[in-house]
Amino acid sequence: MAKELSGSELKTRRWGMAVDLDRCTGCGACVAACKVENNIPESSPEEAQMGRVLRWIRVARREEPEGDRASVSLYPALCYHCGNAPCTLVCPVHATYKGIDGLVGQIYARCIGCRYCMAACPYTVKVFNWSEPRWQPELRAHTNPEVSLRYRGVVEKCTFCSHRLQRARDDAAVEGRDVREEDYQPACVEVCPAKALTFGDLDDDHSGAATARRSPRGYQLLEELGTDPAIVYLNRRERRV
Amino acid sequence: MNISRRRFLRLLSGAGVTISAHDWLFPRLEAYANERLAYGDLRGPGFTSFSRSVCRDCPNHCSLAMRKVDELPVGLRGTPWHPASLGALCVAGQSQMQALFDPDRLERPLQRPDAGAAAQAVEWDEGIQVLDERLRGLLSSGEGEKIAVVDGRTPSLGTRLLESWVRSIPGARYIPLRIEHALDRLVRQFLGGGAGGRLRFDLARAGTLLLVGSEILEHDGSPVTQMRTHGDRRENPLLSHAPTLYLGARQSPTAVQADYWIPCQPGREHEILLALAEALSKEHPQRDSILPEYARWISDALDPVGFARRYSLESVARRNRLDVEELEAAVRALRRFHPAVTLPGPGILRRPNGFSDAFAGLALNLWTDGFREEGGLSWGRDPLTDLTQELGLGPPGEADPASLSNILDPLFEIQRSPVDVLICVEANLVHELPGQDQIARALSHIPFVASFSTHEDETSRLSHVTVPTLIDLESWDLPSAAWGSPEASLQVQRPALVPVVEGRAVEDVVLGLASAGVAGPGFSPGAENWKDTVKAAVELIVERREGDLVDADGRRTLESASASAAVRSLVSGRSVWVAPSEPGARAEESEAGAEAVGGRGVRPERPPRLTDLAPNQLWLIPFDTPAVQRGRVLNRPMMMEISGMTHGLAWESWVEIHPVDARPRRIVTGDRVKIRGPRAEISTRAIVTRGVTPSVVAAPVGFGHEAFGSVAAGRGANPLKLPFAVLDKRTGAPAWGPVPVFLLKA
Amino acid sequence: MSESRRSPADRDEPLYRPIEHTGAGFYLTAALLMAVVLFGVYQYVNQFRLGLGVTGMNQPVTWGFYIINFVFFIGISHAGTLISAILRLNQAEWRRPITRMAEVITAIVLLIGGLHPLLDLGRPDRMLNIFKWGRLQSPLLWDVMCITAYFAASTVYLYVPMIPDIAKLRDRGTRPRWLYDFLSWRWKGTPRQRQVLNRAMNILMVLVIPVAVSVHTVISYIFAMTLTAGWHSTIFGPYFVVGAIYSGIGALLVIMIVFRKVYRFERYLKLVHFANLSKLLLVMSIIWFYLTFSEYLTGFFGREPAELAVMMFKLSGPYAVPFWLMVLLNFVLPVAILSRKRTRTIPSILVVSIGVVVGMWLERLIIVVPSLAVPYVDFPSHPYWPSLTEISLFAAAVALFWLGFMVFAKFFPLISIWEIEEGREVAIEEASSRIAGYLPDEPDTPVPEGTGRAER
Amino acid sequence: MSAHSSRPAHGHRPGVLAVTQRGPPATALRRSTTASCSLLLSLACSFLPALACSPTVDVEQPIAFVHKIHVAEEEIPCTDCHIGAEEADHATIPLGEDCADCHEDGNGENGENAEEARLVEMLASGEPIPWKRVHKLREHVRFSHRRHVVAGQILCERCHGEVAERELPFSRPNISFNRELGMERCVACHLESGNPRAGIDCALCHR
Repeated sequence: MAKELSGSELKTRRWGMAVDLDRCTGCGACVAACKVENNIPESSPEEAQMGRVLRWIRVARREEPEGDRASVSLYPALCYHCGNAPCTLVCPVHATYKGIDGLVGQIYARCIGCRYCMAACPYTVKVFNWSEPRWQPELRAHTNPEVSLRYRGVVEKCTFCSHRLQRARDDAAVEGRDVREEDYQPACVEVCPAKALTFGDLDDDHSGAATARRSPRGYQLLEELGTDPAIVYLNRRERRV
Repeated sequence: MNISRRRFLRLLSGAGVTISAHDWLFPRLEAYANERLAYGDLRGPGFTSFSRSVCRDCPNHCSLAMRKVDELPVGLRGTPWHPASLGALCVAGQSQMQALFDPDRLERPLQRPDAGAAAQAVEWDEGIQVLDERLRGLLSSGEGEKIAVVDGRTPSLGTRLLESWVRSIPGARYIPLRIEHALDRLVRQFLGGGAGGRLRFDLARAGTLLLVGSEILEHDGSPVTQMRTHGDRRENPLLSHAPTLYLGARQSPTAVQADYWIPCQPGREHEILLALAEALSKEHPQRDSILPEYARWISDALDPVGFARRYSLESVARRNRLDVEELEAAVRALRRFHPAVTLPGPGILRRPNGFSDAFAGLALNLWTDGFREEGGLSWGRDPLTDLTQELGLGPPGEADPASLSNILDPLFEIQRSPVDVLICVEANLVHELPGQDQIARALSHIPFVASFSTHEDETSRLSHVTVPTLIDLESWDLPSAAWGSPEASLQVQRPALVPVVEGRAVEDVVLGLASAGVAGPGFSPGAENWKDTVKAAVELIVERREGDLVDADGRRTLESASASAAVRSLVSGRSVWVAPSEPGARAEESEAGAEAVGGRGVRPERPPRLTDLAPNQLWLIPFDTPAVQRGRVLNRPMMMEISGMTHGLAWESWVEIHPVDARPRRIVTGDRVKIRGPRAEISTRAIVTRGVTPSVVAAPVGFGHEAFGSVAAGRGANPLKLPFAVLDKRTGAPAWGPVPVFLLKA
Repeated sequence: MSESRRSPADRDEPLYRPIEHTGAGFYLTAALLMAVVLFGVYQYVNQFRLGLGVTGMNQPVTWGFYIINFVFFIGISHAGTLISAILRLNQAEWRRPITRMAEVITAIVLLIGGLHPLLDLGRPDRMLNIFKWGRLQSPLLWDVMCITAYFAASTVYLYVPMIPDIAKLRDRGTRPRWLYDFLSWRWKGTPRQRQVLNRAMNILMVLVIPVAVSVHTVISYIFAMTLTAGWHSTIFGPYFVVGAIYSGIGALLVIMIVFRKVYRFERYLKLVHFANLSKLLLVMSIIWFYLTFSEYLTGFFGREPAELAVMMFKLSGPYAVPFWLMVLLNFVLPVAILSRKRTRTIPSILVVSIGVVVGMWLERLIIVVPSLAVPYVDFPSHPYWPSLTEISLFAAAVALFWLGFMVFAKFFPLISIWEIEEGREVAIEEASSRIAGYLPDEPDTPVPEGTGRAER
Repeated sequence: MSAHSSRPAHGHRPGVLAVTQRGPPATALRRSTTASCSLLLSLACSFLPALACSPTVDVEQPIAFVHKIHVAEEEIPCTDCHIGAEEADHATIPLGEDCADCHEDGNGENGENAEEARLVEMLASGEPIPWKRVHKLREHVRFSHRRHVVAGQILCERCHGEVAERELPFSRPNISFNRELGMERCVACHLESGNPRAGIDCALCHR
């Protein structure tokens, strides 16, 4: 049974991720895991051809020409849950907002579909439901009940599987303790075969993610924009994405 | 207020219309809303449970946990205690639910009066009856050699059952369709992780990894192991600075991860390798003894001076438009991080090109001697090996890797075809092998073809009877050991849910046939029912390996007394792995494996030269990607969407070409192009990238299904239409190596 | 015959003609435009039902025609109020036949432009969320406020100077009488009424200018407040305002020339009006070019990779054709044609101003799309092509504009009759005395105190 | 119309419609306004049902279950039957087997009555009892009973009112603040609860 906790006893955290690009092979397992966990329907071929694939995490490919060849890099790109999130600044209706523990949330029931946040996001990680998502009936019945099914006209994006955080918080509350780092992991991190993704509390100096952040190999994507993304990439090679 | 009669009536009718429209509209809208809420309605309290099964998309056999909320399956997760996957799942493995609920799955057997004719759904017994009659006829006339069975499934107790059933018929042939060949297996063994995330082969001492077109992260096999091993290698502090060199035509994910990419046009790997070897061997104490080795393969080597000149780093670099510095860096890396490991890729071996093959083996032998001496290569022990006999399935036949070519080669020469009945079990020969039209033609000349498949695919369209099969998540089996696992593990594949399609397992069909008398002497499986057979097998294993029982969770050794409880839990509860009693007992196999790599005893053939390419022609190199798996997973919409992700494509195939080739043809990214080979023409989208070398067209293998469900059919193009149907004689793997093609803008 | 009924002394009879006589041409044109509008409505209903999937927008290019047209139409709206307010404030006497048309353009186009963000919403049914849950931090909300304020101000600013004309129509007994009866506010033309009218106009004039400037500034803020390369620029506020006025003048000229021809206003809209306006157009063209140049030069000189990528996408990439066409239409053509008196004829002015309107639309296209199509990170880009829905809604918007203008012209005079009269009656004297005031004083006039001290 | 009167605040309110029907003074212009307004309103109505969260019509339960007997007289704790309340998101309606635990022999502790006889009959048939669901959450809401009951230690009565006194089966949602079951009420309670976990972050309650 829960003990009464005063506000100061609850630890605030900043959930974040380290992506080790030396380990990431671009296999796409994270993408599949995300689709299953977060009920992301497949686009129709016609929509896909127009570039309207719904995807909260993708494997991006960067090609830097070096004469006749290019140095290619592959990296997973997802919502960076910026500390200073440009998308939350411009939302006219508080549908995307800076929530607990540093997560940038997206509330579909509120969204009016103006797509301003998509235009404002320098990382191009938000996706829009251009049409009513088509679900094969059998698969729709087997979607994850913890995540809502979206509908046409709203913007969506990676939530760091915040429903898992909610579960972890509930469990912790029932046991009268704080959420531990191991209680909560997004689906992509859980599934990565190369263990390229590390998830944890960036404010906790001992967590894997925070350690990775301090690594000399570490850097943030578009650091210069000052968005303070919660995802840090690690790359020992000179080429960076 | 004064209201005139007219106005009152108007208002009244207006209100009436509004109200009735509303009353008409509202229930419909509420029904609509409720339908959307029905989701919530279906669910109970929200209790989560897991049931276990095994993914058999690849030989890795990752353990799965199907997550169910109120008994409704909602997703798959890996289980952290599987020795090879450690909780990870690959991209294809996670899409299994979509295969499960695919509306295009076959539910009843299909019968065709003639191969290629319209199919007609028949009752189960009727479909099997046809097969029964055919087999019985051949059996009674003693023409067992006219029966052949191609099995495309990964090894398991089920494949053993099928194998021993076939082998019990005198003369009948059982052919496992292992697209993976000996070298792939070696790669996997070599890199394959062991329990607890430790590498089974200590790559920390391997120094440089030289990959010659060996796309360890991409081609066939077990993505999870490959990815994870790669990750482990990177994590290893000793290894994190050991360079990986990739020699090949395309910047595949493997090449992306390698520290050096030496772009190399198809067919010229040998030059670069020879240059590297020449530079290295200058300092090698055994140079004199090495040279005769060269001499066996290269006539040039007889003239050491000419050889040295011809294969000096400078001249090779010039001929291949490379920087000498790059090659020198490679040599430095190889020398510094000695001993280096060379892994020749399937692309090299599959080509009828013994030369590079041989050299790759030579280089491997040269630089991995250290490991060989220490017995570094050893095989895990597969508990199923001894089991089959005790289960009454007879001794396991020696898997003859060449048998696929033995059977298919005559197929191509129709007149000599000895096969009357061909049974393809989850083996889509027509789609997965190069030279589709040749294979299709060969199949059409076989009097009776039966196929077992979840979908109506290209092969079943050419077969007389198609029998539906179950998906792994809804059937019983004992999959074979995880690849590369030192202590071969055993896990029970159980139905994670009630079968979605009312069907029968392949094994049940086989057992049914056998009990009706369609089997050779000596085939006497104890049970008539497949589920009972599996249970009996588990019972046996537990009995024999009581002391070795390891709990799946805690990896604790169980007390012998609890063995029966363990059995129960195996069948009804959670998976258990059995540790092998004698690890490394099959050392001789490792010798054989290394021998295969060395490639001795194979006649060298001329490599395709660049001069073989007519002006304007390009090399087509087909490649594998884990999200396509040669088309086996493309019936799942998710895979259709993820496969082309990095290029921004979905539901489509593509070819990668270099700007140098694209410019004169006025091709830009996204254009539709035609690729005309000597035997066929395909049309797909072009991606112009500097990630391939010039004069190369790289195409993913697996798209372009003509059947296989509505999701897969008609999407993209299959590059395997272009190469000839050639199999690598030694490995039995199809050779889909470079094909000279013309590229045109469509 | 109507001439005979009215007093022959009414010199401004041609200005009443369009209101009182409706030809077949009107109905035909209106029907045609109505058809286009209705097709647009049908397409919108389709979009409402099926979602924005019916448009051609895609993942990186999340804003397309609707936002382009939004910015474009709001830009056009600056034709009116701002120009007429500035001209009125300056007491430019040649403004008299122009102001009304300019103000009508504003009101109609603002209405149309203001609807465009709604077309663009994925969930138009939740549009009220903006008011219910609005966050003042979002530039989109500033926009909502500014546009509503501007719409209110410019409608009033259109209506107030129209009251005396409505009263004239009422007095002539033009039908529908109730309309003029209701709208004329019992205007009798008493000195008191005139005084109130003048004061109201003066207040509105001063008020409407900052509102108008704020509107387009805030629209530019929608873009400039994001970090997106090509948008994140301090110059965007003035750049948009200048562009807006520029396109507004262009649209005004087109309208003037067309309606001059159709309604035979040659006596009222003389070459001098066009010459003056086209000089203004020329000046705006040069200012526009100056700002464009500064914008692109700073972007180019800094060589910031993302900025440069967007710029190259415009200069030499897929958007090179619209870009250089824009430069041609917005700068080369106006300067070449309008800077010489010989070529400043009405047909050539028409060509130039149509060119400017098209060019300014292209400018909006070039601002909105390439920055989205070339994101910072590697994102597979898909070309943006508008779908039939978007094109037909654009056509519907343009048609609605013409239709609105025609319908307005059917009910109200397009040229301010009372202001013309006032011009005839008092302005010449007023202007000449004003001009006399500019001239140096005669030597015998005593020097006022203040000036003397200032000089010391 | 009356059937809809119980709809929550965000639902369609008949009153709103009535305003437009009253009709303003009859000018041609305003009449057309009326027409277009009602059209717009009926259009607007088409979105409202998507927000519907509960039946708007009284539903008839298969058995006239009396909470009073079970809760007040027999003193059975709520969570004995609504097992999900402490362990899961939904409180759940008990299964037939749970009823059968007490009613198996057709003789409840209070003696047999007609309703109980029907229950026993239904249980004997083996079919699940066709209870009609009256509580439906809107799709975008994540409401966990466990979170409120166990972690938040909120008593059932706080939201469900005096169930113990209830003699009729539930034909309508019985949330004590049902008529205004909207976000405002949730937020108000969260704000005054003083529990640091009961924040007003959107993602706490929105899926």
